[in-house]
Amino acid sequence: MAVMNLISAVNHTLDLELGRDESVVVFGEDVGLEGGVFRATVGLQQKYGEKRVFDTPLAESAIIGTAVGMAINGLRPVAEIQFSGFIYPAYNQIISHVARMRNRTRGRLSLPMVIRMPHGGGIKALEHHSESLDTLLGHIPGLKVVTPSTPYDAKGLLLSAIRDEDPVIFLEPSKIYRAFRQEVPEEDYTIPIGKAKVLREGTDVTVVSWGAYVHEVLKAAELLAEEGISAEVIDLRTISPIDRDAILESVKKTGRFVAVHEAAKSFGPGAELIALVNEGAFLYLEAPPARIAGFDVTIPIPRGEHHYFLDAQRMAYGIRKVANY
Amino acid sequence: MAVMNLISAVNHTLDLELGRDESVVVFGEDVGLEGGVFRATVGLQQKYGEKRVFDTPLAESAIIGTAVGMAINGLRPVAEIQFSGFIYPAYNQIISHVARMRNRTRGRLSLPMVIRMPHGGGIKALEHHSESLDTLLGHIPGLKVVTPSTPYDAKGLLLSAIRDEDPVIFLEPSKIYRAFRQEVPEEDYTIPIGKAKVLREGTDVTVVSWGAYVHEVLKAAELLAEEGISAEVIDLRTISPIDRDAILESVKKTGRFVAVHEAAKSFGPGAELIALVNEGAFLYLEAPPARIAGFDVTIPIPRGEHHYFLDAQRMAYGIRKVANY
Amino acid sequence: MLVEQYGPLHGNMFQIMDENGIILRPDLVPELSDQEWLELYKVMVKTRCADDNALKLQRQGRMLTYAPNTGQEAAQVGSAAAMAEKDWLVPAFRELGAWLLRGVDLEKVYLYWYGNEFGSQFPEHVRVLPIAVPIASQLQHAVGIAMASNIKGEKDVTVAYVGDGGTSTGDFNEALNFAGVFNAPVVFIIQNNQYAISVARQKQTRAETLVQKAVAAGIPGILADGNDLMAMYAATKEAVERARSGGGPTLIEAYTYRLGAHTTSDDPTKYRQDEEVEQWQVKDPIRRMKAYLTKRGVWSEGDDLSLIEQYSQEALEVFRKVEASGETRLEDIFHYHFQETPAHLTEQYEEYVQYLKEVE
Amino acid sequence: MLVEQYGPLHGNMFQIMDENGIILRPDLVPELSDQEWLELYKVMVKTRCADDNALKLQRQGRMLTYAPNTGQEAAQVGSAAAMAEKDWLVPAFRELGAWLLRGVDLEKVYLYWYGNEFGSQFPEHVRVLPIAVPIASQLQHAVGIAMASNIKGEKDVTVAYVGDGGTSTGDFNEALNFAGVFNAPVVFIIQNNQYAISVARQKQTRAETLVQKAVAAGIPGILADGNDLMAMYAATKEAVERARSGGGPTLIEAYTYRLGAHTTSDDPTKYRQDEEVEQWQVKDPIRRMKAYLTKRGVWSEGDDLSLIEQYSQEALEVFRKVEASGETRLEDIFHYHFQETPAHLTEQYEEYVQYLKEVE
Ligand SMILES: Cc1ncc(C[n+]2csc(CCOP(=O)(O)OP(=O)(O)O)c2C)c(N)n1
Ligand SMILES: Cc1ncc(C[n+]2csc(CCOP(=O)(O)OP(=O)(O)O)c2C)c(N)n1
Ligand SMILES: [Mg+2]
Ligand SMILES: [Mg+2]
Repeated sequence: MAVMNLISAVNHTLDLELGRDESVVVFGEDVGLEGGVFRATVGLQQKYGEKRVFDTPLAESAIIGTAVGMAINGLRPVAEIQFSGFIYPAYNQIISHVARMRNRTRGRLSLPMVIRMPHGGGIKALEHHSESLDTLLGHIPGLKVVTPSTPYDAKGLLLSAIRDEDPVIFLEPSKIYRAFRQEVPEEDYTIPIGKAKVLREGTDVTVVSWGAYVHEVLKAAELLAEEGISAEVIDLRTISPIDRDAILESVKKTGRFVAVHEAAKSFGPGAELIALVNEGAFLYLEAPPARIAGFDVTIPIPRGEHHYFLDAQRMAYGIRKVANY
Repeated sequence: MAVMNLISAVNHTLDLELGRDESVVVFGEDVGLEGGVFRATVGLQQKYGEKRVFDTPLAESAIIGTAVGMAINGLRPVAEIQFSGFIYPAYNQIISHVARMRNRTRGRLSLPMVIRMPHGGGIKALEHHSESLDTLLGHIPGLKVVTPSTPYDAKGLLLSAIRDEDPVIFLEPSKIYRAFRQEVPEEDYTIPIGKAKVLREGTDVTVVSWGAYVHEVLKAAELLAEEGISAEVIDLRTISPIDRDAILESVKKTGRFVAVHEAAKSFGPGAELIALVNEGAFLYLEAPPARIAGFDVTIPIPRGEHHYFLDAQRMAYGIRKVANY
Repeated sequence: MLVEQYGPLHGNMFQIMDENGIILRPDLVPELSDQEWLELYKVMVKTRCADDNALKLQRQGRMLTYAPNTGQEAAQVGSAAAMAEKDWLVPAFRELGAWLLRGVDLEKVYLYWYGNEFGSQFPEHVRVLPIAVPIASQLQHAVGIAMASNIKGEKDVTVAYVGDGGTSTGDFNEALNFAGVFNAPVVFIIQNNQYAISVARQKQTRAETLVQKAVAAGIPGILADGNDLMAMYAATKEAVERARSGGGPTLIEAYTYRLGAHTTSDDPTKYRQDEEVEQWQVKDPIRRMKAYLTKRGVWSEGDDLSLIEQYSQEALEVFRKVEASGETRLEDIFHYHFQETPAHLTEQYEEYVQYLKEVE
Repeated sequence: MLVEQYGPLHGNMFQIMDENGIILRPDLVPELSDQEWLELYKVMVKTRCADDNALKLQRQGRMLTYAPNTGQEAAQVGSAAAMAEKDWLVPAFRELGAWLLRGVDLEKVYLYWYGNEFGSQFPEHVRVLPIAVPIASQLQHAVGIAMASNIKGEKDVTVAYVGDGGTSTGDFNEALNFAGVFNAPVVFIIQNNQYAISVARQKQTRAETLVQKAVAAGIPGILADGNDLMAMYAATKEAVERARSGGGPTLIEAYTYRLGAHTTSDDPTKYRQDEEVEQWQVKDPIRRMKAYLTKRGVWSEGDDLSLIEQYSQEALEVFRKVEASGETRLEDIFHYHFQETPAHLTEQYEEYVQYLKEVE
C-alpha cells in the first residue's frame, strides 16, 4: 500500500485506468504537458502519449461537447474542468446533452464519461475559484454527482465513475487535495456510487456533509462529544442520487438532523436533505432539521472568505443548537 | 381598462416602459421584425425603431453579455431568451457577471436589466422548450427571480423588474400566455418584488405554487373544498428572494404545508420551501410538509408530457394526503 | 482542389449544374452513373413528399410542430451521399434528406416529430445522431466523434450540419477550432437557408460569406450552391476524402433557401417578401435535377408523377402507423435515464402507478 | 490605412520601431512629442516596478496570487494611450499598464490582488471595468457598452482586452460577431503572449495568426508588434478613430510575450525552454523604448535608475497601505448584492454577528 494525498490518489487512479482500459482518454486545459494546474494528471501524457492524454484549447463547452462525441464513438473520456467555477460555459452541454443523451435515444446512445474538477473553496483563491455546484448539478435529472472526502474514497469513487456506463460528475475538494495522506491500496477497488458512509456513530443528532467539510464536521463532533453530545456523522459521498436510506436510518435513531455544506443556503443541497428527512422520518424528529450552510452571497475573495467558510467551531455551534433543542 | 391575456400584458408593459423611459431597450432573437416567436414584442420595433427594439444574432451568451455592458453604460436592457431551455449558453454570463457585478465592484457598477423568457411547459413543445429554472436561477446569490400567474401580475411585476436597479429574471409561464384574459389597467402600477400573494384563504393546509400551476392548484382547492378540506393557496410571485413571512404566517395557521411545482423534485424549489417551513414553523406542523413536483426525469416530449405535468386532480390527491395526515 | 478555387475568400460559388439542369462544368461532374444520380434524386423526392405529407397532417391537427426541408434537399442529400458506410452523420434538426439517405426510417422521423423519444432510437448500425435542438451544440459532438476516430486509429469521417443562424453561436466556433487543432476528420456543412426563423442571414453576421468563418479556425472551406446536387456531392466528397486521408476538417457553406416556414408554428410572410421566395422557387433543387435526368433520358414526367404518388402514399401509411402508436408509456419516461434506474426514480414511478390505480 | 497593409491575411506584422529602438518606418511614427512618449514610457516602467514589487511581496508571503505583466507593457500602454478621455476600457486580468494609464490607482490593483473586492471599486469618472476572471466573457460587456454608446448617440469608444487563450472561447467569437452586426465602436486587443498558462499558442488554434479570426466576423484586423509602443499606439489610434467615426469594430493582435509566470502559482519552466524566454528578453518593450528615448536625448540611464527607484519605493508604500487595510469587514460581504439588501440576507448577517458575540 502506498501513502497518498487526495490529488495523488486521483493521479494514481487515472494512471491505473489508462493502463487497464485503452478506451480511457484524459484531457482538458493544461492537463497534458503540464499535468494540470493542481498536478492531477502529472506524468500521464509522458506515459500514455498525446493521443490519450492531451491539452485542449481554452473552451469548456467544447471540452464537454467533444467528450460527448468521444463517448458516443466508443471512448471513455475523463474531462477535466480547471476549476468548478469554469463549468458554466459548458452548462448547456451538460444539461442538454450529457444528462439526456441516453433518455433522448431511449437507450441507444449512452455516455460513459467523467467530468472531474477541483471543487469548493477555502484556499484563498481568486474569484470563481471556490464554487460549490452541488445544487446546480444535483438538480439535473440524468446526472450522477460524486465527491470524495479522502484519498481512499477518491480512488474507489473515481474508478466507479470511469467504469459507469453513464456520465458521472466527479467533484474534487481542492481544499483537501494535499491536506493529509492516507494508505491507499495499489490494487483495484471500487466504492459504489449512491452510497453514503457513516464516519462516526452517534446517538443524539445526525450530521450529513461531504467533501472537505466532512473533516471539519468530524472535528465539530469531537468538540460536541466533550460536551456530551453524540453526533452521528455521515459522509454523503454521492450528492446525486442521495442515499436516502442511510440518512433516514440514522435520523430515525437520533431524532435530529443537520446538513452542513459550503454551497449557498437558499435552494441549496441542505434543503433537499431536509425535505427528504421530512418525507421519510417526520415522526421521529425531535427538533427542526437544520442546515449550516454558506450565506446567500457571492463567495468573497480571499480577505473575506473566512467569513464564508465554516470551521468546526461554527459547525459545532449550529449542531449544538439542534441537539439541545 | 383593457382586457388582456398574459402575453398582451407583457407587450403592453414593454410598450409603456419604452415610451416612458428612453433608456429602455428590448432585444433578442426574432424580437424585432417578427415581434417574438410568441408575439411578446409585436409592434414595438415599428413604434420605437431599430435602435431600441432589435433582433440579435443567435447567441444567448452574447445576448446576456451585451446586456451587461448596456446596463453598465446607462441603458436598461430587457433581453429576451427565446425559451427558458436556451438560457444555458448564457449561464456563465448570468452567474459570473449578471449576479455579481454590483458586489464585485462594491456597488460601483449596478446592472438594471431584465432577462425575460417563456418558462415551463405543458404546451406540447419540442425538447428543451419546457424547462423550469426555479432552482437553477433561484440558487444564485445576487439574482431576483419573479414569475407572474396573471396578466395583471405580469404588468405589475414587469414594471417593477424594469425599474429595479438590480438584475431581475422574469419568467413568463408560456402555458398561460393566452389561457385567459383579464382586465389590466392602462396606467402605471407596480407589484413589489419579493412579496407573495394569498389567492385563496383556507384553514387546513397551505399550498404554495407559482406561474401556470397556480391555476391548477386553485382548481385542486375547489375539488378539495367539496370534500371539506380548506386549502389556503399562495402564489409565490417571486421565486427569489422567497417571501418567507407570508408562507410561515399561513403555515402557522394551517399547520400543514405543500409546495407544488413543475421543476424536477430533487434539489427543486419545493425542498427550499420545506426547509424554510421547518426553520420557521416546525412546532406548528401537524403533518410532514410535502412537495408535489416534477419527476426526476428529463421532461418528456409531447406524447409523454401528460405524465409529467400535473393536473388539478393529481395536485388534489397530494394535498389531500397532507390534509388528512 | 475545389477549396482552392471556391475557398473562403474567393467569393466564388461552386456550381456544376445551373438552374435548368444544364451542366456548366462537365469537367467537375462526379463519376456517378445516371442510375446513381437517379437514386439520389429519388431520395430528394421522397424527402419532399414526406415533408408535404407532414405539413398536410399538421394542418389537420394530427402532427405536432414540424420543421420542413423543402428547398434544401440537394444540400442534404448531396452531402450525405458522399459519405462511406461507416461514417457518422450528426444532424441539426432539419436534415430529413440526409437521414433518409443514411438509413434512418421515415417512421422514426415522423415518430420524433409526433412527439415520441423512440423516434431518436436508431438501429445500432445507423451511425446517425438524434436531432439536436440547442442550436450548434451538436457540432461539438461531431468533433468528439471524429477525434475518437483519430484516437482509435479508425478511418471513419463525421459529417455534421448546422444552419446559418448556428454560425453565430460560441459552440460553432469552438467546434471548428477544436477540429482544426486536433485535425479531426469532420466535415461541417452549413445549410445557409438565408434565415434563422425570422432573422435574415445579413443580420447574423457582417461576414460576407459564412464559409469565411473557416479562416478563424485555420481550416479549409468551400462555398457551394446548396441547390445543386452535383456540387454538394463533389464538395463533400473532396472534404470527406481529405478528412479520411488525414487532412483534417473542412467547412462547407451550402447556399440554399428554405422555401417553406421555419416550422409549422411560423408564418414566414411576416418577415420576407413573396418575390424573394419566388426567385428561389426557380432554383428548386429537385426541379433542376429532374430536368437533368429527363434530358439524360432516364426519367420522365410520368415516372415522376407516379413516384410522387407512391412516396406520398407510403409517407401517409408510415404516419398512420406512427399515429397508431399512441402515447408514450409511463415506464418509458423513467427507465432510460441510467443503465440502472436508481431507487428514487423507481419509487417516483411506483407512486405514480399507485396514484393511477387509486383514481381509476 | 494600416489594416490594409497589415490586415488579417497579409501575414505582415506592423512595426514602427525595431528591437533596438531604431525607427523602421519614420512615415508611420504617430505625432506625439518626445515628452509624450516619455510619459508613456514612464507608465511602462511604473507597471514593471509594480509587477516586480508584487512578485517580491508574493514570495515573502505578503501578497496572494498575482498575474505579472512583464513583457507586455507596450501592448497595454500603447493601446490604452490611444483612447480619449471618456472612452471605456474593459480589461481581461493582466492589463496593469492599461489600468494605470487610464487612472486606476495602483492601490486598487494591489488591493484586488490582495483579495479585497474594494480593489474593483473604481471612482465614478474612471471608465474601466473590473478584472474578469472567466476568460473572454468580458468582451461581450465591451460590445454591450459600445452598442449602448451607439444607441445613445454618444461618441465614446470601448477598448477591450483578451489573451491568446481567450480567442478559443465561444464568447470571443460571439462578441466579435455581435460587434460586427451592430457596428459597435469597440476595439478588441488580443494580447497574444504565446501562452495560456502552459498551453502554447500553436495548440490553441490551427489559424496561422489570431487576427485572422476577425474574418469570421467580417471586421477589420491588424497584426502588430505588441512590444512596440509606437506600433501599438498607431494601430489602436486608427482603430479607435474608425470606431468613433462610425466605422465599427477592429481586432488587433498584439504579438508579445509573457516574460514571467502565468501567475505566481505557476512554474513556466515546466512548459517552455529558457532559450525561448531569452530570445524574447531581447525584444523587451521597455528596453527598446528606453534606447529610443535615450537616443532622442530626453532620457538617460541615470534618469532611469532614479525613476525605477522612485516607482519601486512608491509601489512598496502603496502595498504597505493595502496590507494595513486588513481583512474584509463582515458587513461588506452582505451589503453590496442588491441596492436594498433583502430580509434573508440581513438575517443571515445578523445571525452570524450573534454567533460571533456568543463565541467571543
Ligand atoms: C441555443 C438555441 N437558441 C435558440 C433556439 C431557438 N431556435 C430554434 S431554430 C432557430 C433558428 C435556427 O436558424 P438556423 O441555424 O439558420 O437553422 P434553420 O432553422 O434555418 O435550419 C432558433 C433561434 C434554439 N433551438 N437553440
Ligand atoms: C472560462 C475560464 N476557463 C479557465 C480559466 C482558467 N484560466 C485562467 S487564465 C487561463 C489562461 C488564459 O490564457 P490567455 O487568454 O492567453 O491569457 P494570459 O493568461 O496569457 O494573459 C486559464 C485557462 C478561466 N479563468 N476561465
Ligand atoms: Mg437558417
Ligand atoms: Mg496568453
